[in-house]
Amino acid sequence: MIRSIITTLGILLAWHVVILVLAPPRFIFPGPWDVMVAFVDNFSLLIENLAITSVEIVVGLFIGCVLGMLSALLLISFDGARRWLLPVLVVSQAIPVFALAPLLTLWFGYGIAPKIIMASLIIFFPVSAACHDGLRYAPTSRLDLARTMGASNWAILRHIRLPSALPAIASGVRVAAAVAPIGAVVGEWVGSSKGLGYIMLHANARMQTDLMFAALFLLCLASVALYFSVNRLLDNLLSWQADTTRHNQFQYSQQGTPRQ
Amino acid sequence: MIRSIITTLGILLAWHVVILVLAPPRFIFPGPWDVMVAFVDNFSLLIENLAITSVEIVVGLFIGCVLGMLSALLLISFDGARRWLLPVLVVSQAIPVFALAPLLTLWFGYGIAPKIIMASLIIFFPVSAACHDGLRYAPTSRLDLARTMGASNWAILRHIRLPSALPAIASGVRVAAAVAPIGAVVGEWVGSSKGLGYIMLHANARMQTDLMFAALFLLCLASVALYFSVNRLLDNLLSWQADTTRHNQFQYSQQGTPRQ
Amino acid sequence: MDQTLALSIKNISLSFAKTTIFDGLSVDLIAQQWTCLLGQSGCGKSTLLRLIAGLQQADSGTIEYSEQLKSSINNIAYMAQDDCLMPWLSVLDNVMLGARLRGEKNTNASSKALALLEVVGLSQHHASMPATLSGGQRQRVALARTLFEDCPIVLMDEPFSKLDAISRYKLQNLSAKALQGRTVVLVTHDPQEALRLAHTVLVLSNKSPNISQFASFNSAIPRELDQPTITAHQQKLWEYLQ
Amino acid sequence: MDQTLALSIKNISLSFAKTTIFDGLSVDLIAQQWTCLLGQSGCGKSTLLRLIAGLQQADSGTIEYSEQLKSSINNIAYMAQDDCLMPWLSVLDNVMLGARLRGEKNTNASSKALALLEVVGLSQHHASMPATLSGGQRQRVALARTLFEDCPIVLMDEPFSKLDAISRYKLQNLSAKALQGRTVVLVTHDPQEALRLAHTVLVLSNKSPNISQFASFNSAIPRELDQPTITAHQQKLWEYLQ
Amino acid sequence: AEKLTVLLDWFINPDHGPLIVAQEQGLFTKAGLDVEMIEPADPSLPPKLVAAGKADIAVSYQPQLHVQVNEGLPLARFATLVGTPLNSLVVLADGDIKSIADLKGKKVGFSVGGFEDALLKAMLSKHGLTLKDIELVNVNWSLSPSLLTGQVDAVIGAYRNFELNQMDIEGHPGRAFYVEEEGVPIYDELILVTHTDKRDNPALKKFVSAIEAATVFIINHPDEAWEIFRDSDKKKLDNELNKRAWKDTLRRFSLRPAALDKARYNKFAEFMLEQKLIDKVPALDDYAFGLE
Ligand SMILES: Nc1ncnc2c1ncn2[C@@H]1O[C@H](COP(=O)(O)OP(=O)(O)OP(=O)(O)O)[C@@H](O)[C@H]1O
Ligand SMILES: Nc1ncnc2c1ncn2[C@@H]1O[C@H](COP(=O)(O)OP(=O)(O)OP(=O)(O)O)[C@@H](O)[C@H]1O
Ligand SMILES: [Mg+2]
Ligand SMILES: [Mg+2]
Repeated sequence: MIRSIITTLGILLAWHVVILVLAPPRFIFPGPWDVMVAFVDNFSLLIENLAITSVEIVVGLFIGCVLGMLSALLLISFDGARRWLLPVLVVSQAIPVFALAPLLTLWFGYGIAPKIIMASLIIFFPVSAACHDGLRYAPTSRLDLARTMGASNWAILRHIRLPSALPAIASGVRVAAAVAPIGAVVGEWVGSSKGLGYIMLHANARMQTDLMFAALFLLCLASVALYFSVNRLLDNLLSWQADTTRHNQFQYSQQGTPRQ
Repeated sequence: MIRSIITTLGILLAWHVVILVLAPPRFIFPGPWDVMVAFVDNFSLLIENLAITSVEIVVGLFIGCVLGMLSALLLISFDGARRWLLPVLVVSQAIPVFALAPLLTLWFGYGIAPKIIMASLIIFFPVSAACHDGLRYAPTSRLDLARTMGASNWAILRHIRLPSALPAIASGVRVAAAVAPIGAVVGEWVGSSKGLGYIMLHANARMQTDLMFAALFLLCLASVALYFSVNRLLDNLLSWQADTTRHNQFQYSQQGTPRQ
Repeated sequence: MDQTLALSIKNISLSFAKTTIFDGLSVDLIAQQWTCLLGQSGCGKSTLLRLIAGLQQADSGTIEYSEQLKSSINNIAYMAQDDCLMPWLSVLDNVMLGARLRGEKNTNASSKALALLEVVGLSQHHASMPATLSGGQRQRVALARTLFEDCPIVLMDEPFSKLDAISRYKLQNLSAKALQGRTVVLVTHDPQEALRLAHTVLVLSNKSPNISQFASFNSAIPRELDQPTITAHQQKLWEYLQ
Repeated sequence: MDQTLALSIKNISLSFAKTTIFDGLSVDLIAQQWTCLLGQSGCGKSTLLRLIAGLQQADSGTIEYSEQLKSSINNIAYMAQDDCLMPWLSVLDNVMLGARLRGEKNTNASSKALALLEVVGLSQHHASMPATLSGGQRQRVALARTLFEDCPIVLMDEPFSKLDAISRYKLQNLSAKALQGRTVVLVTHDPQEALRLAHTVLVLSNKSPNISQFASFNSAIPRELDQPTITAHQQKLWEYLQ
Repeated sequence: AEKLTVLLDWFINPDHGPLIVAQEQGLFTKAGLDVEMIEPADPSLPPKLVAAGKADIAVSYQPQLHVQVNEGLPLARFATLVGTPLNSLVVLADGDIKSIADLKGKKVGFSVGGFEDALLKAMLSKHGLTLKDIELVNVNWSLSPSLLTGQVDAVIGAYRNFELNQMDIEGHPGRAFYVEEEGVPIYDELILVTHTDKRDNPALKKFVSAIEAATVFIINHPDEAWEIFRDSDKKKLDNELNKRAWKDTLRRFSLRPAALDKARYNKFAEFMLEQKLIDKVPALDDYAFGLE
């Protein structure tokens, strides 16, 4: 908590320094103070729209992750599926929003649905790919053991491959959590009258760069909050992993230890 | 090769079926035949622009991966860095193009540079996150061994953590390869007169949906080609991993084996 | 196939990339008896066990299982050289892994597993995670998991190698008791262990013929260390191995 | 500190979550001698080795290293219970891992490593990847890697546990020769091994006092199996352990 | 030759006719100018870049100019490209909306240009409606598709020379309500702006003269001019839509690009103030000048 406040202050400071050093025009890159003013002036507007975008992000993240995992399961369960489905997934990743946008709005209208779909779509592939890689590389010895125990393919998937893949899946979900906000915002460009993305687009068109940056700032805060919540959740789920691996620096254990 | 042709045909067929069943208006979702005609009519235009976009994709992928890995190294090397830098990275991921576009054009002009920066930026985070996770979770036993051998932190990073993280890094690079094309296309929104993204945007604005889809089709082909090239490259680099893990289905070894 | 045989390995050949491991290996395993497998490091003992378990494909040759074995599903328990505990499961859950994998809704599975943990001396660790165990403790969990399976054929690859002499002695006794009436193949590097537990002692080697029978004994197992079977054969086996 | 001591462990206490492993453990290790450590599975032998190697932090107490040790950098070679081979390096590169990690540009490192692989009987596998090795072969690579380090203190955690009796015997001899003049701490479960190789035999236990000295011998190592030191103490040690 | 960077407002289209024709006919070169034209993807970007000194001239819109100046961008209009509004409210010709009054309770799509809602508000108020009586939907990239597919009942921000033709080609002709006939003061749709510090740049005069010459040529030789325009980038521009749009755009080019109608700007500024799009009316001299 303290740290995030310091980080926020740090970013503000860095921002201020950039303004001082590079002196970009205010209507392209306003200073923190201008943005603060815009933020306070438009507080209720921003908060309202943040709420909408947050719903899109969270729902999109959830759906994208679930679908990504399911598709990874599909890919791994049916060796045939993998060969045919993988190119389709890759293609799905390369389709830019504006190509899909008209189709999405045609089918789903201008409500919250296309934004959630957009957010889900953007995170779908990273999750699916990470899961798939994780599931692929289950240690042979575990698979062998399970097979001698008379486990069905399904039981192996559920009880061996899936837990073995959890660290990789967590990696994918972490990326997804960081990417989901941009998915929702992009979804809002496609057509909407609400949400932070819309506010930004609108403010940008009206040259209200300070308001745009205020909305952006809020979006960034939301992203960071989401990321660290997901991160903590995953760390808790994967506490067993911490025992066999170690991330922190090596600690010398004895004062008398002869090595420097 | 054969497989990719079959896949392509399959996609075309599915596409045709969608057209037949849902009958969306031609200016929203044209049939394969219309697109084919547009493709042939605009062949040289498309190829020219594909070349430009390809350069952006490949250079962006390269830069994004290198920067992603470097930042992961930074995060892992300096425990302090991680706490402060990670939020910044997450934030970097949540900034929409149109907020960055003016800054990028302001600083880098209208050439190919801002597109490459955009593509790199989009790729940067997935690679960095995957690397960072991989580096974090090096097995304790390997780190301990290296430490008793009098290895410096740097040697441990280079010779132990990095190879241990390679499977995770490969995962990240695979995702990056799939995401890079969209990065380049989005980069072309920043303002350009060249590239497939520009063609698509242009055609979209003109409601030349058939041309847009022809460009899209080309982009998808390029994406799939890139993805599978990268995939093959990584598999070759990581051949040692295949020995300890197994992806394919279990094979019964003996005809007389008593289990079904 | 002879009714007293559990399975019969016929003329198996197997090579990896450069090296030939087996070249026409044939051997019969007598049902309900302990067969101990010795041999130099790297001669193919683990590979043979994997072949029997159906985890390794031979280049040629067959393994014939007895009719009785063919009829049931879960009939081979395999304890690999590596303990292979699942790091995300507690010790207790690791022991019950088989039940979980087969989806057995058996309420007494956990009491059975606890009893086995008691036997291997780890009941106070039943809730620990594998990462917090010592090497020998991990091996004992793997042993308990193998015993839990309760299969007619039990394949064990150096199951006591990480245990101190006392624990090893105790667990040999316990295993002999628990696996009475099962067909057991035990890979070991300890000639004494082989002589204590084997009805048949086989020695594997790189050279053709790949396998040879050192001796077979009829006396009940486990044998005491001062029993004549052991004292008489110890020196002989040592020399035989060389 | 006494000049003949390599290091001196003073009043070390250590507990994990629930269990106390050491409670005021003190012991001196005599320089240039082999100390063998026995004890029940899970009593803390590996933990003690990790403490000495500086890989584990004690709750209280100190370890004092001799002046000579303090002055050099790479002075402890540690062979863990688990072989810990790097899967992406060939057998030869695994043996030379230390040189690589210290960035030593020594051209004869690879000939030294090859010679060690010859010694442990794996020279024809020098280019193999670890994943293709058997358990005992992996352990021998780890042993070669430890010998390669050439350190004044060598800590070995059950280095021969996966080897057949013959290979074990040979490698005990070889190690004794190679590590002459080094301070060696060897964890083992095999009382015979301890009696063959130890100048001092220590027995660790869960109960306080955590450590006790079973015996110390002055004769040269390795001792032959029929030497009186071994035959006379074997039964005694067995009983001592119980 | 003196280098001039011109940022267009959008992809090259018939609205840019005089610029392209001047370039193709070498009028700029003759005037000693080396003109580079750049297409952006976001119409709000060019004015910012000119204001930041990264380009000399931007193609922009009069209503936006008022907003930009109000937000403190140092920009000034020095020429007019299209001297009437192009913006219009478009509905399907065979739909049930015959008058703006019929919009009550309907969905109106708009592309975020920044002031479409204000235009709509003015148009609605003439018919006794307010923005509350309709539902505004941002359809961003796709004005005609959203209309054609029935996602919305009308769109504001459609160009009479462009979207109408587009819809016609797709077989769903549209009907346009012209903003200037429905309560919005008349304004210049496309204007050229430069940084206020560069208003004395002599190159501007040469530039506008070249445009004026090109415009005259276009009016006099519409078919030849079309061919010149089309051939400037045949691959992208040679299509039915551009051909038709060209015809409809011709008569809207400003014949006196350098001339400034001060009353028109002041009147529109008042309108913007009324609509609360700007919060003060600045002195006209500060943001618009003609080239004598
Ligand atoms: N990280 C940990 N968390 C909790 N308990 C631990 C941890 N590491 C070790 N222990 C406990 O410490 C005790 C000693 O472990 P250690 O590995 O030193 O035993 P050991 O004497 O080497 O046994 P073995 O002969 O089986 O290898 C064990 O009971 C083990 O459960
Ligand atoms: N995947 C593989 N590729 C190549 N060689 C292999 C592979 N697996 C095993 N081998 C080789 O097969 C031989 C037999 O291995 P195996 O594990 O069966 O030996 P083992 O008798 O169990 O030895 P140990 O007593 O050391 O465990 C070894 O020489 C090993 O190098
Ligand atoms: Mg083996
Ligand atoms: Mg141990």
